[in-house]
Amino acid sequence: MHTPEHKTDGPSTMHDVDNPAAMFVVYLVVLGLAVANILLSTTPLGKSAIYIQLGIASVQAVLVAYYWMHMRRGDTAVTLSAFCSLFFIGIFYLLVFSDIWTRWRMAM
Amino acid sequence: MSIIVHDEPRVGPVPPEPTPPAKNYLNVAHTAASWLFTVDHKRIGILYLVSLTFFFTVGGLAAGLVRLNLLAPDGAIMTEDAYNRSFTAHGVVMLFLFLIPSIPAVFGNFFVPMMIGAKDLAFPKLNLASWYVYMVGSGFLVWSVLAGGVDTGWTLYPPYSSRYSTSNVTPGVFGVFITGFSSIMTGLNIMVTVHKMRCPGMTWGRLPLFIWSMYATSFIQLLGTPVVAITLVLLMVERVAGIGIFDPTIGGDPVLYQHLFWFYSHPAVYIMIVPGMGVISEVITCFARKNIFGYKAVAWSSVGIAVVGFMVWAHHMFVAGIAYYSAILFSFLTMLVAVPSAIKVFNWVATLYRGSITFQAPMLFVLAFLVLFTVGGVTGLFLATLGTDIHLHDTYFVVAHFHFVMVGGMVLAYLAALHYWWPKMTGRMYSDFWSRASATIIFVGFFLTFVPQFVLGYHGMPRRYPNYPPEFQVYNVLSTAGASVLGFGYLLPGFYLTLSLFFGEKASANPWSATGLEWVSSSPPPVFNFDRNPVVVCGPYEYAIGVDQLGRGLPEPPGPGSADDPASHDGPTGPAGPMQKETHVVG
Amino acid sequence: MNQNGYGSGYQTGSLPALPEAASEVGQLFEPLFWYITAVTAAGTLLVMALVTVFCVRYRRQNTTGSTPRILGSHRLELFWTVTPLMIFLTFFAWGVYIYDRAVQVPNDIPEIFVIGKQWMWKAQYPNGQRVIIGGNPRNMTPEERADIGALVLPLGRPVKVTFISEDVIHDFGVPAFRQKIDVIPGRYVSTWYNPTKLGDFHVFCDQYCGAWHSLMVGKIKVVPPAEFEQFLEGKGGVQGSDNPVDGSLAFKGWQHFQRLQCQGCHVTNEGQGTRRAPRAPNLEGLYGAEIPLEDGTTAAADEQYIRESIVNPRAKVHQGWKPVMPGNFGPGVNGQTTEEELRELVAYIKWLKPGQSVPPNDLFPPPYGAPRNTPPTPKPSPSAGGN
Amino acid sequence: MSANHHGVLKHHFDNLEQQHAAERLGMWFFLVTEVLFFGGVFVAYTVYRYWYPNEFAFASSHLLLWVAGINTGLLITSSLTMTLAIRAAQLGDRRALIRHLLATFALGAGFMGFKAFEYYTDIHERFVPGEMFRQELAKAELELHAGHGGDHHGTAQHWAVDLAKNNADKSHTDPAYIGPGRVQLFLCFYYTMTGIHGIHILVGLGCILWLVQQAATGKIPPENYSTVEVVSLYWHLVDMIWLFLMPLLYLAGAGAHAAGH
Repeated sequence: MHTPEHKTDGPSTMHDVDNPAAMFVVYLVVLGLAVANILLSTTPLGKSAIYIQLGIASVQAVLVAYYWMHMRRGDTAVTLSAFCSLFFIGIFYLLVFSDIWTRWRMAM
Repeated sequence: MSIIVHDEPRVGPVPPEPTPPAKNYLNVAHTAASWLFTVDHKRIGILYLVSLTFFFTVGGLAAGLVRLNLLAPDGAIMTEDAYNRSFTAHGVVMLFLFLIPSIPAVFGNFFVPMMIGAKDLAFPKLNLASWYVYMVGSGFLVWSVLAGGVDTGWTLYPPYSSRYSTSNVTPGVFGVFITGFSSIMTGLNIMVTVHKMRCPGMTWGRLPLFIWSMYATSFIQLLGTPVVAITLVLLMVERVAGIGIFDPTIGGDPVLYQHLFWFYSHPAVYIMIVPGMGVISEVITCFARKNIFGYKAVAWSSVGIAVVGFMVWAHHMFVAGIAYYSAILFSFLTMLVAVPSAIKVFNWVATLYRGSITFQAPMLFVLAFLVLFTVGGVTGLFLATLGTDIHLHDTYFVVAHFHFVMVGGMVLAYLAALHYWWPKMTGRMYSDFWSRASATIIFVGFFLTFVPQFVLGYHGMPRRYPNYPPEFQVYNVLSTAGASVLGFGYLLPGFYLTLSLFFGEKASANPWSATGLEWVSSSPPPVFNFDRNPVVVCGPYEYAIGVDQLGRGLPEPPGPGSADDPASHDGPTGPAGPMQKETHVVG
Repeated sequence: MNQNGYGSGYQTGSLPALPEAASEVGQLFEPLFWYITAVTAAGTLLVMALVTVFCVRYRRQNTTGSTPRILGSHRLELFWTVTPLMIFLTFFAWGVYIYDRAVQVPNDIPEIFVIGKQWMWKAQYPNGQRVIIGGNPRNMTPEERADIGALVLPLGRPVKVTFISEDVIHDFGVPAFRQKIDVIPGRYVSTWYNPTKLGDFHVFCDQYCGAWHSLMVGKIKVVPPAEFEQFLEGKGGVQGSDNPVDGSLAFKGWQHFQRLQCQGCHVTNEGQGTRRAPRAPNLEGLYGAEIPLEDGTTAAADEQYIRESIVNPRAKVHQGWKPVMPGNFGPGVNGQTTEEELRELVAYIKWLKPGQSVPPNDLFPPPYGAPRNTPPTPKPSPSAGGN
Repeated sequence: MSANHHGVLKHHFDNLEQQHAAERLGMWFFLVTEVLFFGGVFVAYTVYRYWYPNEFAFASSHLLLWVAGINTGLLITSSLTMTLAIRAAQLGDRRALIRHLLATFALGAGFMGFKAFEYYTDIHERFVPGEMFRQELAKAELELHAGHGGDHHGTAQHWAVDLAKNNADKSHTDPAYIGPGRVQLFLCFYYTMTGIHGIHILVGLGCILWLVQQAATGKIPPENYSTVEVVSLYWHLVDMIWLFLMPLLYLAGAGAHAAGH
């Protein structure tokens, strides 16, 4: 059981400061993925396109969260809260769709 | 079987009564501005207490109108339209302006920092902002009521609320939307505070159970409230624009609104009741002079309720046109969420075992809670079971069940908290006799009001009915008679608590001889809560050994302790002495 | 009679201790309800008893003030986690069984269609017959109020009921059948009933639907199957309405009666409200009566007589009336009716019961869907697309 | 201590580490609520998209994809400059901090500018649910009956003409029929989701301006860089939500359209 930390105060240490080159690489990757996403929509993928596009968006989101939002050096509580939001969104989707998928609908 | 546990805390001497500082949080300043612009969590708690008392009265008056009107089968005092507006006002005010903020905003604000040994909540300005946001939101609601009221019921189902109602739905919904942000702010503040502001030694395993329940509540507030916020935005868009995503004429599905709404509003009932459960754990241990039975079980059942509570919402929709398999799934999940509540009740009862119980007002409220909450809980099972819900749904059975949990449970827990912490908040003791009388009257009045409603519900009387078949009149009259007793019971604390402010005996720092950190500082507490930064050395409920969380001895507990009372000779820890105390982990 | 639409003459007086369960599902409901009641009551009483015993036995006056340091018990925790869960699961399983019976509609059973709207219930039978089964009487004209009937169901024969709403969400709840179902705009939902008891039963709208939600009540009338067949043939009275039921034979006959201007001569109510003297006999109570004829004999006014009097009106003229009726109302080369229509006309005349005060024609309630003289109440206009 | 000297440490915290951690965690918890806030409308969107894929693809293909593409680029770039602003704040480089913040602001404002243009175009084309939609569609149907508007084959043109053409020879039960009501349903989502997102951008822009003012008056010393970081967390989340709105709203129909709709 861990005790709340009470470190002495002081400014952040240098290893917490982002490396601009690394940030720029992340930027290029995220931007490239966005372009890929738009290009993808011009291909005749049909229904499966949306899954790939959302997959790409998720990769982008993970990159942004991990590097730019500093999840890589965040608290456990930060990681947990991120996972919690995803978990509950997942529950929300799953249980709403437990209704939608099995519901009998009239053609209107 | 019993075993000795070797990690017994060292017991210090009973600390002397801390000298009340010249300046406590109440008398440090007296101007209106010092209250309205305060960032002190204690003063904000008091602000909330005053606002909530006001809105509880408003909601109670609306309930009184509803019950009076039901005296006659055709409506005794008002038209159908006025009745619809009254019960909507009752529901909206009680739920959004009283029950949801109640314990978190008043006692959470006031006592979470004190119980974990912090000087304040993590974001004091945000805390003040939450009160203002609450007041702005309630302002919108009051506006909508004064301008003629809302007649949709608190559930605001479209398409009635979006297209058909001619009442002031938009300002009403906007008010609810805004108060949601207040709830999020309070929850966020409490969660961060519990994570980051605990004093040295206050590990998760030593947190008082009230903190655990506040943590679970805040968790629900953070995850649930935004969903209802977006739902209400979509509803307002639909109402204002005349077209929207729940509109069946363009292919929208009004049942989807119910999914979105109940995804918050079912967990919201846990926002209301879980803090109450935390209060019960605090009070029952103190007045039984016992360690809580099964600390981990009680703590984790709060978290379990918070998590599983998000998976059961569609049990409000069994007959609302959801899919067959979905209904079965939700019925099953609902059975799971009933279990943690049962665990809590059994643990509380087990805590009483071999205790040394006294019956001051907080304890009476807790005992009433135990009885009423149990009844409220088990009647929920009728509604979770598919076969019975298709009859009982939307009848007075639901009304009675809900009030047993929310009024019999939550409001009594709120009153227990108020009576338990009143000396700490105000520095004054209230009338022992009148407070016990009030607890008894409320208990009796409550039973009389709501038991007849179970019968009505079983016979099929629908909720929200100002007109009903004449054969239902007998039970309605009984219920209204009970409501008048209940209303009288609620008036009493208003009187004796107010009187205590002026004439009450001065409270000592620890009048109940309780173990929590909030009792370490004087009553009322100083501005920054503690004279010295506390360092916690043991768990929250060491009544058996007789030490508080700082490891110091406890003062004499109150009670029937006259000079003839053996307990008063033996001292709080009994003749055996703390060091020889057996520790039982039965089983 | 009270004004709230519950009518008089049924289920008045005091509430019975146990409400009657009048359908198959309703009878399934009762054992489960009492099972849950018994189990949960036992649990609640156990808790209450323990609290009471502990409060008395361990009160401060009885104890030293010293308490043992009991921290908990894993075995007990496990016990009171698993036991309730197992019990709850029996509720769940039994509940699913009944739910399954209640919502899975059997195949090949007759279907009744019910429309909910603010604030009334309208039913349509398989043969097209329509009836208002309840609603807000305060919001209706006296004639519309007289038109309120009941949803007539046959005893012991399952029927499927399909619902839709015209405006907001309603709920069709029948306490005696222990069933309710939300009635949703834009979507059909179905349930089924197998009534097991004769009698009149409440229908409540259980989903809040606006100002007169509490008056959106109705009546279900369970009748023997034979009577149900008669009802479907349009013989008035069974469904409880004073007027011919929309869609019934008699109702269609009434429409032909209007079309053929019969009421111009067969003035009902002795010309009341029209200030015209009748030129032909009053037809109320005609069916079944002995008609005195000009030649002094009498004729039994059965279906045959009525038909003959329409097709060939001068054959048997009522004593005291001039033979003014044209002969072209029946079927034939220049005839104005077909044989089917004639049958409906006969059904209407049969329906005109003695002593029944039928209001002048212009006060008859319009049938549902018929063009009205008064403009309908404005409603939010549906979108162009509509789907 | 220098920190207290600057008055950065608030009275109720023990030290700066605790204060920064609390601020960061507070913002993260707030972001959780934001995710759930948008989650609600995403769930609703998914339900309708599952039911009405054709209509959603049709409506989506009549939105301005190039505007959305430029806006995506602007937001991603603004996220980069925001990250660089944190770095500047940590290093105590006040000029760079203000520069990066202003760049972020400019990019965000550019986003809103394009957004405004897009709304203007949509409203100009009367691609708005409700009365406007009905009138425009009725007009297009009339024109189609009169024999106009059938000449531009192959390219997407005015939505109402496309819709009228598509439905001209189809019954309501035809799977290729595009229900106008459901197209409006998509538009409800389009306006609500982008509208709420736009409000979030505006709030973010306000926060950035506030940061600029704080930085200019020297209230953001390196010890207090977490103020910038907290705002950046919010800004990144708003960016991230756009990354999901983009495929859901703008790309849903593009593929279907190219596939020869």
